[in-house]
Amino acid sequence: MKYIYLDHSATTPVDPEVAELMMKYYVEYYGNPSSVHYFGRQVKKALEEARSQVADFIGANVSEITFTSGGTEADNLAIQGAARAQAKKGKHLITTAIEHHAVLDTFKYLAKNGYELTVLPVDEDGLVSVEDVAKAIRPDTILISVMHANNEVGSIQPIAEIGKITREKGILFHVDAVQSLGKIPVNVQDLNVDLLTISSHKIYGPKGVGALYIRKGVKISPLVFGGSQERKMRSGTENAPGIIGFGKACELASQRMAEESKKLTKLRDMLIDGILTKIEHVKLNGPRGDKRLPNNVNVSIKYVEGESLLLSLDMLGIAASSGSACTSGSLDPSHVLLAMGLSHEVAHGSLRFSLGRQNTEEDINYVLQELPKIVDRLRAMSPLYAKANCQNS
Amino acid sequence: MKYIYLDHSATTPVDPEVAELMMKYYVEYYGNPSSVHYFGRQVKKALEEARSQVADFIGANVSEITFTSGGTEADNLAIQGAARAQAKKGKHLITTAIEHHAVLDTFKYLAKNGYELTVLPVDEDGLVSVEDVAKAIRPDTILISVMHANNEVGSIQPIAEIGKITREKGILFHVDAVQSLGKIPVNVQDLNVDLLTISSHKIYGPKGVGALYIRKGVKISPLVFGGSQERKMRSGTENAPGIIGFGKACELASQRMAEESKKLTKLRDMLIDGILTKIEHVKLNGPRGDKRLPNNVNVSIKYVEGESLLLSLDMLGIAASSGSACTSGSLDPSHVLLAMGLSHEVAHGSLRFSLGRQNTEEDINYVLQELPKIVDRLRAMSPLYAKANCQNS
Amino acid sequence: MYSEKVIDHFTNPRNVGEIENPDGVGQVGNPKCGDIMRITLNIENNIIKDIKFKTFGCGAAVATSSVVTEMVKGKTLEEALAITNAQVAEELGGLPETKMHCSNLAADAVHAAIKDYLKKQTKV
Amino acid sequence: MYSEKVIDHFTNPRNVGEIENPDGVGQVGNPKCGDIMRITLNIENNIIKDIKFKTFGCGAAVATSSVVTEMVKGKTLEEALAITNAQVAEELGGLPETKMHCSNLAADAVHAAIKDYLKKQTKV
Ligand SMILES: Cc1ncc(COP(=O)(O)O)c(C=O)c1O
Ligand SMILES: Cc1ncc(COP(=O)(O)O)c(C=O)c1O
Repeated sequence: MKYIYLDHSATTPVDPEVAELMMKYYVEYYGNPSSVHYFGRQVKKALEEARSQVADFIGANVSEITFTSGGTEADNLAIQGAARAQAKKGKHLITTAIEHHAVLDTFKYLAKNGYELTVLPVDEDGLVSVEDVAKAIRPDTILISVMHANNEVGSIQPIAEIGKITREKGILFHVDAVQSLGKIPVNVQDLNVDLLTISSHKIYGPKGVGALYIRKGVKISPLVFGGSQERKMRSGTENAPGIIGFGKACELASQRMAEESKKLTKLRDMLIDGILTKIEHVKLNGPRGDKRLPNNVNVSIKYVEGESLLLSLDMLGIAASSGSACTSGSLDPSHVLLAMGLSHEVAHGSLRFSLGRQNTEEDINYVLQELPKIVDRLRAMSPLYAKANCQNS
Repeated sequence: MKYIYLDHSATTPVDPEVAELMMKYYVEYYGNPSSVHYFGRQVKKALEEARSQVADFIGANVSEITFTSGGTEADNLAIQGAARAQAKKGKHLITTAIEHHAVLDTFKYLAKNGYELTVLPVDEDGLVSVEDVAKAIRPDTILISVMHANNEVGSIQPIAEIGKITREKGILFHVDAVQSLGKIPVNVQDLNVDLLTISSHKIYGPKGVGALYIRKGVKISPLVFGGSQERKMRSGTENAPGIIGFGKACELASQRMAEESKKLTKLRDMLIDGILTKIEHVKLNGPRGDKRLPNNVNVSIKYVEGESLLLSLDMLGIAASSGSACTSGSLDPSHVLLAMGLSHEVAHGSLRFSLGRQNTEEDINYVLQELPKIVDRLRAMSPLYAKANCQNS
Repeated sequence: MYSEKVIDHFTNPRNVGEIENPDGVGQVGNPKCGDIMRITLNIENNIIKDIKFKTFGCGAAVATSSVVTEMVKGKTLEEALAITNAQVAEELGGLPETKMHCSNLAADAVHAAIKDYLKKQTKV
Repeated sequence: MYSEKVIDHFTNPRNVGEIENPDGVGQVGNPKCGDIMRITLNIENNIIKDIKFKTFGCGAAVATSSVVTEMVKGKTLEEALAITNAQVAEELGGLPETKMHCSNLAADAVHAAIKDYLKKQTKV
C-alpha cells in the first residue's frame, strides 16, 4: 500500500542529513558537553554551533537560546517562569482561547494557584484582535501569550502589532512559534517578542528537543534545578545529539523555506479547492490566503464524525488528523474550533491535512479521489445526514 | 592517538544496537504516538514495548513508569511533585549531603519556598546511616530522598533498610538510582521505594531520556502541563525514538549486567591497587568492596590540583573527571568529598575514573603507567609539595 | 488501537440503514459528545425479526452498533434486554479504554428501541 | 576550552622552580580556592634578572604563572608592576570565562614579590 503522510503539524520525519549527523554524536562523539576532556570538548563545540544555527534562524543572539526537551517544556518554562519571576509585580495574565494545550493548561494551572487569567476570544477565522489584547491589559498584567500560528486551523496572528503594545507598556510577551517556524519568517526582532517557543520535531528535526528564546535582560525562574546547564535556566545533561540535530534542521529549514512554502501553498490551495468543489456541506476552517499557514488545510465535513473519517483514510494509507473529541479521549471536540464558533457536531466532523516536504500533487489528487467516496459511505450511515436531507428536500 | 574513555559515570556511548533501532524511528516510523493513523500506531506500540522493558528491568509495572527528559527532570518531578502534592500534610523534607545537584538543588529551592529541609551527613566512606534517617523523621515529614549509589565516590546506600522505615511510617521515599542502574540490581520491590529516578544515557542509551517510577497509588503533581501525555504526569510530544532506545538499553543491560559487573569490579580493584601502590600521598575516596559501585575509582592525589591532572591525562588520550572546583566553574570543590570530611586542598586534587563496557586491562595498565609520571611532574611544580617534603624530611 | 473485529465491523458494517415502519425506534447519544446511534427494529412473537442501525460517531461507535445488531437479531426481547454495553465491547475483542464510556452505547440504543416498542404495546 | 598557547605553557612551563636566596617572594591564592602561585625573583639595578614560579592549580593557573615570568623577565620594576592579570590572559590568547577570576592571579603574585623586595629594601 502507498502511504501518504499528511500530518506534518503533528510531527515530521527527521531529515536524513540530520539523522546521520545525530548518529555520529550518539555513537562516536558521545562525551558529556560539561566534561573538560577531549570527548566532552568536541560535543560542547558542536552544541554551541547548534545554538548559533538556532539563534540565526530566529534572529536571536546565541546567549538568548535555552534548549529544552520540546515545545511543551519551553511553553511551560516561559509561562510558569515569567509568572513566578514577576509575582511581586502583579498577578494578571492574558492569553487566547486557541492556544495549544501546553500554553492553555499551564495558564489554567497558574489561575488555580493565585494568578488571574484573561482568555481572549477569536473571530470566526481563528484570528485574535489587536484591540482585544490592548483592552484586556490592566496595571497588574505581567505576561501576555499569543501563538504565532495556530496548529489546527493555521491562522497567523498579528504578533508584531501586539508586540508593539506590550513593549510600550513594558509587559512581557511570549509567543508560541512551534507551528510557524520553518513555514513563514520567524524573527524575534520583527515580532517584538520577549519569549518565543520553538520545537525541533515540527521542522524535520528530532523529537524531544525544543528551545525557548529569552530576550537579553528578561528574568524568568527555572522549572528544573540541578547541574546548572543552559546558564542555570535548564539543568540536566544536555541532549547533545538532539540539540545538534535541531541546529542542523534549522539550518536546512532556513535554506529551503522560501521555495518549500511556495510549493506547499500551491498544494494547500489545490486540496482546499478540490474538497470544497467535490464534497457538499463542507466548511473551510480558518482564513484563506496569506493569513493561513502554507501547509494547513482544515475542513468540517458535516454529518460525519472525524475519527471515522480518519480511520477510513487510514485504511487507504492516508494519514491525517481531526478535531474530534474521539481522537483525544476527551468528550469535547477541539477547543479551537469551538472558540471559532463552530457547533459541537460540526466541530466533531473536522479534518486536518498538514502538508510537508515530501508531498506531491499526486498525493493531493489521491486524497481528492478517495475522500468523497469515504464521505458518501459514512453519510449513508449517519442518522444526522438522513434528517438533514429530509429537511433540505 | 589512542583514546581511553574512563568517564562512564558522566555519560556512556550509545550501544550500536540501540542507535540503529532509534534511527528507524527517526526516519522511517516517525509518527506521533498520539496519532490514530498507521504512522502513529506503530510508534505507540514500540513506545509501550519500551515502557515494559524499562519496567521489567526495575521490577515495576508498566503503569508505574513515567518517561521524562532525563534523570534531572525525573528527580525534580519526584521531589517538587511529591512536596506540592503533600503540602497540606506537612512541610518537612529529608535528604543527604551527598546527593546529586538535581536532588540537592531542588530541595534547596523548596526550602526557600516554604518547606523545611534536613540534610543528613555521611561518614568518611560516603555512607548514610539508617539510624540518622530514623532520627530525623518528624510528624510532619512528607518526603525522604536518598540516592542509591553516589556518582562521585560510588558508595552504595542502605536503601532497603531505609525503605522499611519509611514504609512503616507512611512517608514517601524517593531514590535516585541513576548511577546504580545497570551496575547492581535495582528492584523497586526489594528496595521498598515509592519513587525512583533512572536515566538512559548512563546505561548506553541516548541522552535526553529518563524515567520516574511512581508506585501505584502514590500521588504527585506534574511539573509540565499540556497535551496530557504519560497519564498527565508529563505532557509534551513523547521523545519516541529516545524512549525506544532507552527500552532497548534496559533490555541489553539486564542481559549483560551480571557478567559485566564482575569484569568491571576486577578492573576497578586493579586500578585502585595500582594507584595506591605506585603513587605516594594518595587517598582512596569511598568504601572498598561490595559497598562500592563496580565501576567507580576515586582518589585524592595530594599536593596537585584536579584539573591539571585531567588536562595532563587528556593530552595522553585518557578521559576522566575530577571533584575540583576548577572543572565546574564554581569556587568550592565537590560537595560530596567535603561532606566526607576531606579538606579543601585534598578535595581539589581528586580524580574519578569510571569504567565501562569497552574498557580492558590494557587501558588500566596504560593509566597506571602514565599517571605516576604526571603526578611527579605536577608535584615538582607545586608549592605545596615542596613544603610538605620539607616538613616530612 | 482497534481490534481486527472492530475494524471489520467498521469497514463492513452489518445491518446498516433504517427500517420503514419499524415496531420500535431507539436513539441514544447526542452530537455534542460526537456519538449518535439510531436503532430501528421489527418484532414478531417477542422476537427481534429485523434490526437496522444508523450511527454518527467514531470507529468504535460504528462497530458496536453493527455488532449489536448481529447479537440481538433472532433473540427474544428478554435476551436482548440482558445484553450490556460491556458484553458488546467484549464481543468485539475489547475496545480502547478511552472509547469505553463515550462510544459504547449500542446496547443502550437497542434497549431504547425495545422499550419504545413495549411502550407502544401498552398504549394500544 | 583552552587556547593553544595556554596548552603550550601548561605542557612546557617556562621558569618553573624556586630561586635560592631570592630578592623577593610573592605568594597569592589559597588552597581552599584550588589555586596557589608562588613567585621568587632576583632583581638587579631595578630590573628583574631572574624569576621562577611554583603553582598548585588548574591549567589556567599554571599557564598564567608561566607566561607572566616571560612577560616580566628583563623588565624594570615599574614596567612589571604595570602589568595586569587581564594583560596576562590576553597574552595567552584569552581564558575561559570561568577561569578569569579565580585562576588568573599571576600578575598579582609578581606584584607581591616585587613589593616584598621593595619592603626589604626600605628596611635595610
Ligand atoms: C502550537 C504548538 N505549541 C506547542 C506544541 C508542543 O510542542 P512539543 O510537541 O515539542 O512538546 C505543539 C505541538 O504539539 C504545537 O503545535
Ligand atoms: C546520581 C545522579 N542523579 C541524577 C543525574 C542527572 O541525570 P541526567 O544527566 O539524565 O539529567 C546524574 C547524572 O548526571 C547522576 O549521576
